[in-house]
Amino acid sequence: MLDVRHSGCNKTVLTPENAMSLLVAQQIHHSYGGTQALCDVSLEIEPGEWHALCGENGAGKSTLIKIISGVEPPDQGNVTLEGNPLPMGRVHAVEEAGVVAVHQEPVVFPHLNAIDNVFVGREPGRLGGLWLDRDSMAHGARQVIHQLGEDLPLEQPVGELSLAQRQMVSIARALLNDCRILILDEPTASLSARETQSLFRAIKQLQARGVGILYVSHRLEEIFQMADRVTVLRDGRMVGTHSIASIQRSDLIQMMVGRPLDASSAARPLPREEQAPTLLEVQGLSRAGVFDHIDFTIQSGEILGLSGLVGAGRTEIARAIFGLDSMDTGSITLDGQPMPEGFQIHDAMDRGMALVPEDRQRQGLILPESVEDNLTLPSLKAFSKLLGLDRDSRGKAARRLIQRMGIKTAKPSSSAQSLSGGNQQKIVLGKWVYRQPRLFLLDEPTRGVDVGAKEEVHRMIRTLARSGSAILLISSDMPEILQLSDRILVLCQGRIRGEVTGSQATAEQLLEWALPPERPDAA
Amino acid sequence: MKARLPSWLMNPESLLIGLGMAFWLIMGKLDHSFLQWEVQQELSTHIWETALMALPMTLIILTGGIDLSIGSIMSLSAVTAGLLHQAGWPMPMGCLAAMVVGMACGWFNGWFITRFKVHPLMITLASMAAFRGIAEGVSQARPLSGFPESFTRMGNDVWLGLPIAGWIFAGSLAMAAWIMHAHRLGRCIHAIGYNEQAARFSGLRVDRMLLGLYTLSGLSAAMAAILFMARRNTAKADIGAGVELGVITAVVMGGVSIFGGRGTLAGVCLGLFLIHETREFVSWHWSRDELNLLALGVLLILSVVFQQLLGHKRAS
Amino acid sequence: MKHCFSLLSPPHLLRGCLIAWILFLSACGPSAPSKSTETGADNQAVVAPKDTITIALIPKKKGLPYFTSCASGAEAAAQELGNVTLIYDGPTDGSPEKQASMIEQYALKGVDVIAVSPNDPDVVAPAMRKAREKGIHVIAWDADAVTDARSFFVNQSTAQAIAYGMVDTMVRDLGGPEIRAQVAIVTAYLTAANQNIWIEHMKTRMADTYPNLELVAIKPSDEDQKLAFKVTQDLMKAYPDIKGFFGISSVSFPGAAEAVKQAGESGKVMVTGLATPNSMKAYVKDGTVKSVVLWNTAELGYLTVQVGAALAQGALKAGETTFEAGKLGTKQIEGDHVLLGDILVFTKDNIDQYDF
Amino acid sequence: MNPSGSKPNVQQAWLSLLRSRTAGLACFTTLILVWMSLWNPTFLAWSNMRDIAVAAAPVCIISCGLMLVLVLGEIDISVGSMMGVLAAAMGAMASASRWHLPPGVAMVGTLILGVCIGAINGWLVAYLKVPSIMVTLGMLTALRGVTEVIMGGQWITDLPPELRYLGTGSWLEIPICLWVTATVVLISLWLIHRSTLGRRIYAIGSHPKAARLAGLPIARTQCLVFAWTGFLTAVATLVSVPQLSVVDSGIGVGMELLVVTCVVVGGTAVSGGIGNLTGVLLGALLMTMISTVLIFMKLGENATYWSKAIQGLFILGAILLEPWTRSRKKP
Repeated sequence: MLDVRHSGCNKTVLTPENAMSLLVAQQIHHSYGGTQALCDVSLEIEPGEWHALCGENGAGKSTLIKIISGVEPPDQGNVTLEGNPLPMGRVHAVEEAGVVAVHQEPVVFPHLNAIDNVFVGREPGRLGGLWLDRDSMAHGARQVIHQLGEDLPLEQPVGELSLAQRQMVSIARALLNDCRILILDEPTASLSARETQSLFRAIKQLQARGVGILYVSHRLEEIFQMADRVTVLRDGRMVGTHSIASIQRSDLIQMMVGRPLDASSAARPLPREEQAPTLLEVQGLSRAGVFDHIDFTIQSGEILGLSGLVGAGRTEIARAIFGLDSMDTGSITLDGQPMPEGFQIHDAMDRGMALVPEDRQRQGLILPESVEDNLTLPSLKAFSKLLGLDRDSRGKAARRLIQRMGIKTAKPSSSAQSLSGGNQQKIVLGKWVYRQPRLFLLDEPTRGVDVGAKEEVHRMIRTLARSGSAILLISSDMPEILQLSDRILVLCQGRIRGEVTGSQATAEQLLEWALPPERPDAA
Repeated sequence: MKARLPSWLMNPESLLIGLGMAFWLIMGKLDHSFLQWEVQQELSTHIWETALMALPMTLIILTGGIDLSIGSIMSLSAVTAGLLHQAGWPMPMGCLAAMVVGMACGWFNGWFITRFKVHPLMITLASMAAFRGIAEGVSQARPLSGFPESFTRMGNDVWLGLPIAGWIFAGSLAMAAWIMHAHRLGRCIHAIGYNEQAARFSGLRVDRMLLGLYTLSGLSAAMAAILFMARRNTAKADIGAGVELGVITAVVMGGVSIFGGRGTLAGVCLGLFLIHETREFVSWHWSRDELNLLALGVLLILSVVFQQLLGHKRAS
Repeated sequence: MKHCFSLLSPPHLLRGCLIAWILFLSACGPSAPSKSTETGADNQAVVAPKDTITIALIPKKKGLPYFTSCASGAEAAAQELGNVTLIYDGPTDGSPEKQASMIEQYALKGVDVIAVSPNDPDVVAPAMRKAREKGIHVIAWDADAVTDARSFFVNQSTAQAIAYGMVDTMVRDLGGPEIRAQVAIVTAYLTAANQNIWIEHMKTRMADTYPNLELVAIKPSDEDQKLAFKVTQDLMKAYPDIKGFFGISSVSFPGAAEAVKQAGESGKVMVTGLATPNSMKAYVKDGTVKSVVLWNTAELGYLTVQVGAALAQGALKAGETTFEAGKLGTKQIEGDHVLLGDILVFTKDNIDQYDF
Repeated sequence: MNPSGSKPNVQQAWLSLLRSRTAGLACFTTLILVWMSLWNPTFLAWSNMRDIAVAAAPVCIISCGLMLVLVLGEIDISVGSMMGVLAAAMGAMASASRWHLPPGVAMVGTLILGVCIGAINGWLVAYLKVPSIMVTLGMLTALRGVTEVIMGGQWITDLPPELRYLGTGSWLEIPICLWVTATVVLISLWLIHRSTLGRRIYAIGSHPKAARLAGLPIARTQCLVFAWTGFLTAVATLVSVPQLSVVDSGIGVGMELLVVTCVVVGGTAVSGGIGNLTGVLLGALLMTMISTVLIFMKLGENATYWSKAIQGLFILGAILLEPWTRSRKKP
């Protein structure tokens, strides 16, 4: 019966294994408006296979996942599960059939608690669904979260949990169903190393039960560690599917980017020789329950890495230095001058600070506005004249910035949301570059950015440091922090656990410092 | 998708212009006397106050906020001016005091909104009742009239073909247009409306700007109150009742997104124009006030539905 | 600088405006010849009496049965006279500002007579004066306007007479001037101009003539029957000795009566006020309300149209003392008040004879 | 999962309850009741309590629906005018001088009409994607016009006794309208806490984008909630309008603002996802109680003119109650 069905769609080259494939997506075409997002993409996943999906941002990974999981119907093509066609464009029916997706952005409802979140849309009910079975919901949720090896407060609104915990809830939601195919779109982007490991353990268990995994990640080391096969997309087209054992890291990158990467970029920083003047001095910075007695200095031209688990207080420290949040005690001295009591963002900006926030879309950009508007937003005052904005010089400045940052955009007036993640990140960086700040606070500057753009951002950070700016780099991406930092501080539960010069740091050392000493995860 | 209309035809402004044209055609066919200049000039006196308040309301809605209390601020300012006039103050000083009171009320709204981070809808819903109540209390609900003729002339005189109130609106419009298009504040207002958090992260002084906008809204309500007093020669605690609905209707009809960010002053002017012409024409031609309510409601819904359909086509 | 202006008018807007202007001209175009004849007709109206007279009858609030019954009388008069076109329209929400706008519209439209029942004399006065300057006959009916803003007032009853009438009725219902009693007023809005004038006169009447009546509260019902009902309920409990309620708007009267009835105080607590007989029939019959004071509303509308038509035709001039009002016979004129005459008191015995 | 943590969790729950707006409102209400009973003990009399409850009944009923609309992240400001139309339609259907339908038919007709108007609102919002504030703003105006057209300048003064019984009758000494309100509240409690639909409403309001990815039927839910609000408005009309003998054309004017105020004072977030029925009911009770309290305080005549200001400040206080304590907690 299976064979009969398959023989009908003989267009793609079927290897003998295909007949046994769990999920087959064939010749998917999809376009948004005028732009072709996917063109003739085919994919198959075998039972118990860990199948990685790679590609730069905008390559069509998320679109493919949306189509397979039923969020959107494709323009053309079909998806079959064990030979049975999946209902297209109907999330609920697709989930019933056993294909469940964890989307990049955690699908959680902040005002509901973890139990409701896990069950929403498929609540167990008595009396034909008229009476929710609260007890079995609580039981089921507890079980599935336990399966993930996590400990979550189940009754608390999920919005009050940390980003990682929310991601866990979202994954638990997917695991709840007795699924055949589990799709994970960058599930580890906001997870710490330890949480990543427990997630992987849970996935391994599923794999052992014969569940097929479709896995999207920018972290190539994860792919090489875990995956069986990898499919690479570029510009909405298939580049190819390969067994992970048969390819090298550099091959994979080249397939994704379409060109070989600059080898020198992977080089470790040289130890800094000359002693530059101290630019920022932070002393005794504390806020109850968030961070405690933080002391450090940064010199001009230095890149200081701030490492640690998500929720260790890294972002909060950066926000406090930038004047976004208040602090209980502590002093911040910039260039020998202490910041005034209760200073605001604009004070910090006027003294030459800049913050690239962790959430690009929500905090960094005004998405519907144009590239030009976004690039010039913090420096509008500089273009203000008596009779209003000087549009000529503003436009000129924007064009210069676009060129300098290498932002790929059709024209300065196209909206920021039409750009890829990497280019968006370049805007967020670029809007500060114009002000020529002396201190950059970079919070996850390459999160969700594809390999090529990541390199460019790294190069830019180095250039900025070379030109004399101090940089505080917060990142969960271990290779990134090791590559870039002159010196690394490791935070754990709001305290500085250790400090090491960049050239001597090792990933193992950083991780050890980052993990809480005794009880895990004191949330 | 095949025959795509040019982009300048696919925006709310063009739709409103189209609707306006259709209206004029219908009006011209049904009752051409309505389109005479003198008639239009005189009837225009009914819209200037609403129009004046619609300008800051546009800016506020663009930032994602709303101000329901303008009608009540109108009454409180008017009562202030009226009482001070009775107490022997010269009229200009009374008006000045009214404007100060209006600004104070607006500032009060803005302060609560920025200080406590409460949704503007909630604060202005409460202050709407409070301000009118205070106006009723201080005036003991009495009418205050008998203003000097030099003052009431302001409400009735025509200068260069436009009533004084029209010139005041035109001046305010020019200023608002300058702010929105030529000044950096305009960029900031759009930015706040689209994404307040990102605006804060970009170092914009969001709270200060909101405070300013709500104060401006209070000021415009006070100015509207003064124009009303001049036109109708009376000040009382019940003036401006329900005016906020008219203002908001005009603004949203003009294509300003109630969620903030998107919208233009040109659209709002067209919205004001369309509402004004509809209201006046329906009672001019059919003389049935209940039809007026029906027509306005249906017009609002239809225009928003059309805008939505157009917007949808553009997006997909 | 140049950018300021170029941006005030985005290109698409310019194009649109151009098209709009052309269409506007085309809409005006065909009307050009007929426009001149129209204005000619308008001039005629001012200069000499003409065949058809247009009368705009503006009530305080459209949709009230009281005014609807007035309008039916007015319609009868218009049909009787034959050459009168009657326009009956007013604000449905009773807004004085809207009423003033309507007066301005009718003045522009060039009607011959505007008859206004001002909801707030101060607010509508400027509009009425403007209409008079245009040569339109402006009269007040039902409630008086500012004196110099109208030529005649068709007076069914002055504010003072209405107020005194209500107080007198209350005293009579309570059992005479000797009886000590607490009373309360349930008004429309605290800012309602007509009601406030009545309240002033009622206070004077109570202070001067009936010192035994104690006015304990004046409460607004915001033109909401439900609120009038609730306020009356609360007042009865807060002031257990209260003996009488004045419901001085058309919704506060039935609201107050219902509250008294549901409290089981019918006959013990008196309710009086102004209302049309239909809405009060039930209460009059069960004894909650002993008497309802009103006038013949249809005749009021009838007389108003008669006066308007006579003014427009030049048959009525200032200074006359009598007026021939069709089937109503001769009516007195005192100063500039055309008097309707008799007030009607509806009681259990006669209320079934009226249906309005 | 956390056996040792169950006790602190309970404690924490209590603490957060005490800090919540609902608790604040309850304290506020109790305070007023105690204070008024000292001022004038008759305030606590059963008859007064009953009358306050009866006055609050329609507000409570509509609030039950509007709260869900707000939780969904939408708003409905047309309920006042809807009530006007429904009252007029009910009167016209039942009145002997108009259509003279049997009272039962008039009742069912009113309910159906309510559902229909609500469904139109919902359809425009859900399927044509028009922002709800604009749809209902338009409806607010248009339906008022329709009311006037139906009324035609005449009020309805002859409601049949069967309909009047809905408003004035009582069963076991408790007015019918309170029984109806209790039923509506029970149904709403079930809807919110124990039904799939309720979970969906909260989920959609909490994060619409996530709801789309989770495959929740967003449009259908929106439509349903608006229709439900329409239905409840019709129920409120049926139990409150026949309390009076006259159906006038001004019924429900300003109701939308009152109900929105109650729902918002009750702690429902304007941005969706949060809403607590107890808080909303307390809010409705509090808002209807103010006018009675002001009358029982026997303020002098001059103070009468200040009553609206007092009401306004009262609302302001109730709204700021929670954010104020929240901001004080921060250093």
